[in-house]
Amino acid sequence: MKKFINDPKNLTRELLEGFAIAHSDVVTVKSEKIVCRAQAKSTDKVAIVTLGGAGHEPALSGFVGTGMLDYSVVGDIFAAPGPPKVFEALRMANRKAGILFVVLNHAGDVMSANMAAEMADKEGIPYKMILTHEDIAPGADAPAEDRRGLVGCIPLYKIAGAAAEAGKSLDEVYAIAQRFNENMATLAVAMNTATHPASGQKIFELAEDEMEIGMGQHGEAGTGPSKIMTADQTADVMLTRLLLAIKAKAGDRVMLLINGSGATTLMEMFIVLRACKMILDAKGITLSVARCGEFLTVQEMAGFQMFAAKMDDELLRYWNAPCNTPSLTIG
Amino acid sequence: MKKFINDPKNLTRELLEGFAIAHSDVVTVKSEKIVCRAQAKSTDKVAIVTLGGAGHEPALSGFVGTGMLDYSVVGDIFAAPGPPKVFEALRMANRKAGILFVVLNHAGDVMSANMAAEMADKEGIPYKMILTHEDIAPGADAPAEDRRGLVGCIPLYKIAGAAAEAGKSLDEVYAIAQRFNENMATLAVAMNTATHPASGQKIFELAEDEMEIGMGQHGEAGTGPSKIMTADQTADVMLTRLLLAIKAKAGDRVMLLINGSGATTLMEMFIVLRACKMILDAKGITLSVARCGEFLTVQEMAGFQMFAAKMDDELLRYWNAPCNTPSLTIG
Amino acid sequence: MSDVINYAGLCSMLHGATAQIRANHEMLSRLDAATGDGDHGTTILRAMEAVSKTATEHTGTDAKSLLAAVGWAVMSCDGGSTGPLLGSFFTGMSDASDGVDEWNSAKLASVIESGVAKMAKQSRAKVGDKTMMDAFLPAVDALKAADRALAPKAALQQAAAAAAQGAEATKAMRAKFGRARNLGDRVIGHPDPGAVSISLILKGFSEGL
Amino acid sequence: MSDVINYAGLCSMLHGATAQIRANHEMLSRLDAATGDGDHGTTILRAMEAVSKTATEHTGTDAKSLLAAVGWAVMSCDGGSTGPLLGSFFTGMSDASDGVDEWNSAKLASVIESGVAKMAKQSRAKVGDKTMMDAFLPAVDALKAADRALAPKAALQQAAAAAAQGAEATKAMRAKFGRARNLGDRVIGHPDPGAVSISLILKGFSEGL
Ligand SMILES: Nc1ncnc2c1ncn2[C@@H]1O[C@H](COP(=O)(O)OP(=O)(O)O)[C@@H](O)[C@H]1O
Ligand SMILES: Nc1ncnc2c1ncn2[C@@H]1O[C@H](COP(=O)(O)OP(=O)(O)O)[C@@H](O)[C@H]1O
Ligand SMILES: [Mg+2]
Ligand SMILES: [Mg+2]
Ligand SMILES: [Mg+2]
Ligand SMILES: [Mg+2]
Repeated sequence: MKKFINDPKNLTRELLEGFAIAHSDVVTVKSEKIVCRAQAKSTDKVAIVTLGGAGHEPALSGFVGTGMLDYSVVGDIFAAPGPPKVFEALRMANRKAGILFVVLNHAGDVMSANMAAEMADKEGIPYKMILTHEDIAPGADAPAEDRRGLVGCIPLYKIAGAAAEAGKSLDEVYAIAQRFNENMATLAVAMNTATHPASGQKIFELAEDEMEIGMGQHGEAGTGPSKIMTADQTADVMLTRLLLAIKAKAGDRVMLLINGSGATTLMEMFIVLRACKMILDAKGITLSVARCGEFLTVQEMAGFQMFAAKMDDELLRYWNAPCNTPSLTIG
Repeated sequence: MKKFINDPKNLTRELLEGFAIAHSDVVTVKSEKIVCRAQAKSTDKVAIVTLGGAGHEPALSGFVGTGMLDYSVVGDIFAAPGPPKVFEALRMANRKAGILFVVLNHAGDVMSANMAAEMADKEGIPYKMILTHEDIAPGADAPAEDRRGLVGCIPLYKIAGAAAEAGKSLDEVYAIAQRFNENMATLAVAMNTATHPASGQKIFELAEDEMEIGMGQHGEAGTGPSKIMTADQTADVMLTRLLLAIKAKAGDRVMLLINGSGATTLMEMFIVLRACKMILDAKGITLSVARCGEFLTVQEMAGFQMFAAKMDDELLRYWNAPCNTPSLTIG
Repeated sequence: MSDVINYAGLCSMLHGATAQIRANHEMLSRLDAATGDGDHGTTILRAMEAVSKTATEHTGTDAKSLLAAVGWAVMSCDGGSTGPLLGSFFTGMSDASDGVDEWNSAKLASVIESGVAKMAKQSRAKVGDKTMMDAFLPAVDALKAADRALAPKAALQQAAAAAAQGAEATKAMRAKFGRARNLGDRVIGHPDPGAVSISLILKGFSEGL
Repeated sequence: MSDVINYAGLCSMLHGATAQIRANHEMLSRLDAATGDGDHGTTILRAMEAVSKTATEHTGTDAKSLLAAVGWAVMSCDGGSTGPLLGSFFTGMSDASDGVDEWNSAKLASVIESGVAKMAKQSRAKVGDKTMMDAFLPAVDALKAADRALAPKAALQQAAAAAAQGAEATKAMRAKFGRARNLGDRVIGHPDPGAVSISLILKGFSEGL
């Protein structure tokens, strides 16, 4: 397999050690797989906790730090951490102010989160769980359990984190995060597969002239392969579906993220963003926040996730509030 | 070709348009291919100007902004901008305080820079040119013209930019940048090729079980292919050569960058950094600055550039000084 | 053939299951490569090794605390959904194994039923959904239907047979859970790796005795 | 066959060169694919189209200002090293074409020599280095050696022949400049695309007259 790794058994431990070396000023790793801030936030503020498998770097732990996450529980490559670790993190984060517990909708994550939550209930740890499932590949109105949690968790951490930093109560932080959650949508597209760094196997196959819209974060099939389109055509197909899903109309303000999956270049993301801007201008929708980059990757998969959210003054204020994390700094 | 693009003829223009949309708060694009700050720096401070081909995003223009570059002149994909554009940028930057003109050692860039400099001389524009050629692939003591300018230009922009921001004179800024320039070294490794986004051709070939140390930024051959090694072995081979080149010994302080070339994951970069830290610890060398990420890419090439520099108090102070650019923010 | 299971018997039951998975994990990963992401053998082996390690190292001699420790160890494996699912199974067994430390077939049936019930809460899958439940639910029915005079080993043999049948039946199914779900018709003809694992675990239970 | 080149003649010389590159750019890119990155045909075509566009649109009728404008246009093409190199050639021609607006063979020789001299400053390559200079330098020698009575067109034919020979000779060479340099022996047997371009440009000059 063409990767710079050592024994695949140690992938998560080794990558977290390197991560802690690169960002010792912002994060530390506790009890092997729990990433938390180097300087803990005051306990009279709501803590933000999340969990997820490794292999998606910089997600999720790259967003631990001032203004975003307090604790990120890391699993194995593409595999959720077990309930005991998650419970351990909830215990670390335990505080009167309470915990916003952000869970991405993937079978393993949800099971671990639910079981950890049961344990937290037994100990009377105050928390509220929020489930992200903004993938619109199965259709914007498909049942929630069919809609995966994709890159949308990251701007949600940012907005919830800023509200918590501002001293909002758990109910308030939850309400703000939930409003954002209900107004966001993501659609992914893949052009080339990735190699599972533990098994060495390709996670899916695509023909030389094909791409697939709706491809998930672990090679879960999307809406089926199609012929490769230009950047402008791809942006049009995807953004049109996203704007419909979030019911954006003339005069609305939206946030767009073009999240590279790994092998897709910033050059391409900029070209796609340019196409999106033209579409938004034509519809009279304001692009209030636009970002291109790698937030949640799928190893060296070629493709991207296009994320759109309807914004309001409060959400924009929290998005623009300062944060300092390994992979997102807003000054 | 498996890329999200439109007509290859318009690659540079379109990517710069998208770039300006994503970062309108920090940068603007003037006369099609000159990237400069949205808010210009006061003209009694030294300006930092550079040039280079596109296709290496976020380099070079991603580092225009407070604390780093003032002007970046962009060429075509992997091709230097012509002398007239470069001269135009030197004119825009013209000021009594003078210009630090940073040029990477690649044939086209050097020719354009030299001819633009001649034109600047005719108009009496005050500047000093600094040439980066920190590649040690041909051997640390190979003639300067054989040693390419790789990712090292970027920390150099940061340090020179901070000195300029601090109000240092052109001679002082030049001296500081030159000291850093003489104490830095880069070695690249490639594991998979990339596709030229204009021609659609692979820029080189490597067998399934091979990697190549010393591979250049445009597929220029390195020290020949070798069998794939583990992350720890690769780090050992590369870092040993780099430390020798910068003559780092016990007690010294170094900066390390692991610069991903495109398809290599942050996961891998962290694992490589971890290996480097163990080597440095064993040698009693202090790791004062460590960064993993994509600073200067080669489209979707798999591989990375390992950068090392010997640091002192002043260089560290300038590295740690605040900067705010699209692709590097230090708060 | 002893007609009760004591603490030592429980331990060898568990080791028997691990032995089955050790012998078959590569085959299980190959099955997962067809319907999922090719890692099930690795994950379930990691889980069962944790089971045996716990059984070997556990101090104390009561089934309840051992099975609780086993459940916790399995859940700690970071095995995607397999960890929580199998972990709940053992935790559920622990819940039902209070007091009584010598299990006859009736008690065994109720203990395993309780384990499957706990797992079902996380699983939400029914028979026909192409998951571990396609092996577990028929096994529970077999245990409950088994002649009460039957020794535990024999009862487990019947359960394992029912589980194997259930796993075989998954070949014809489309998946309603897990990664296989996204593959639609493409998984028809392939057995569900998780269901096969469960049938092997039950086989191992009986062979352990 | 006129024995001087006036402004109109100069323009058709330039258009003649562009015509040659238009007809051969695909072949030139194929050559570059063997020794470089496969884009030379595209780059040199972009440069020569800029030459013809400038010649067509130029207002004024003196060689000096036209060639200065042509040099500037070529350098503005963002053509890696080709832009600065070819641009300096035309700029150097402009430098030497002061006053006199009707070139005889001697004047033509000195104008082209000045162009090559200017380019040589950027190039730093000598004959044998497998670059454009392997075509240009023999061409200059031919022009200087040419019988002064010879009409410019005939002189250019001899120069073009010398350049073509020089380009042919690059097949045997290892490259000391450009991307081909990194390929060492692997470029032996392949002619240098830049040298071939220059021989075509000189051929086009003579055919333009
Ligand atoms: N909701 C569920 N209930 C029961 N079993 C399930 C469920 N979801 C998945 N499974 C089982 O998990 C197996 C795959 O396990 P494994 O490969 O270890 O996990 P992953 O799918 O995360 O890679 C499937 O074959 C299926 O039997
Ligand atoms: N220093 C030099 N002097 C003269 N010609 C050069 C020099 N370096 C490169 N060349 C010419 O440039 C040609 C390649 O041009 P082109 O492919 O357009 O540029 P690039 O190498 O940047 O892709 C080579 O065939 C060679 O003739
Ligand atoms: Mg990448
Ligand atoms: Mg699996
Ligand atoms: Mg070329
Ligand atoms: Mg080129």
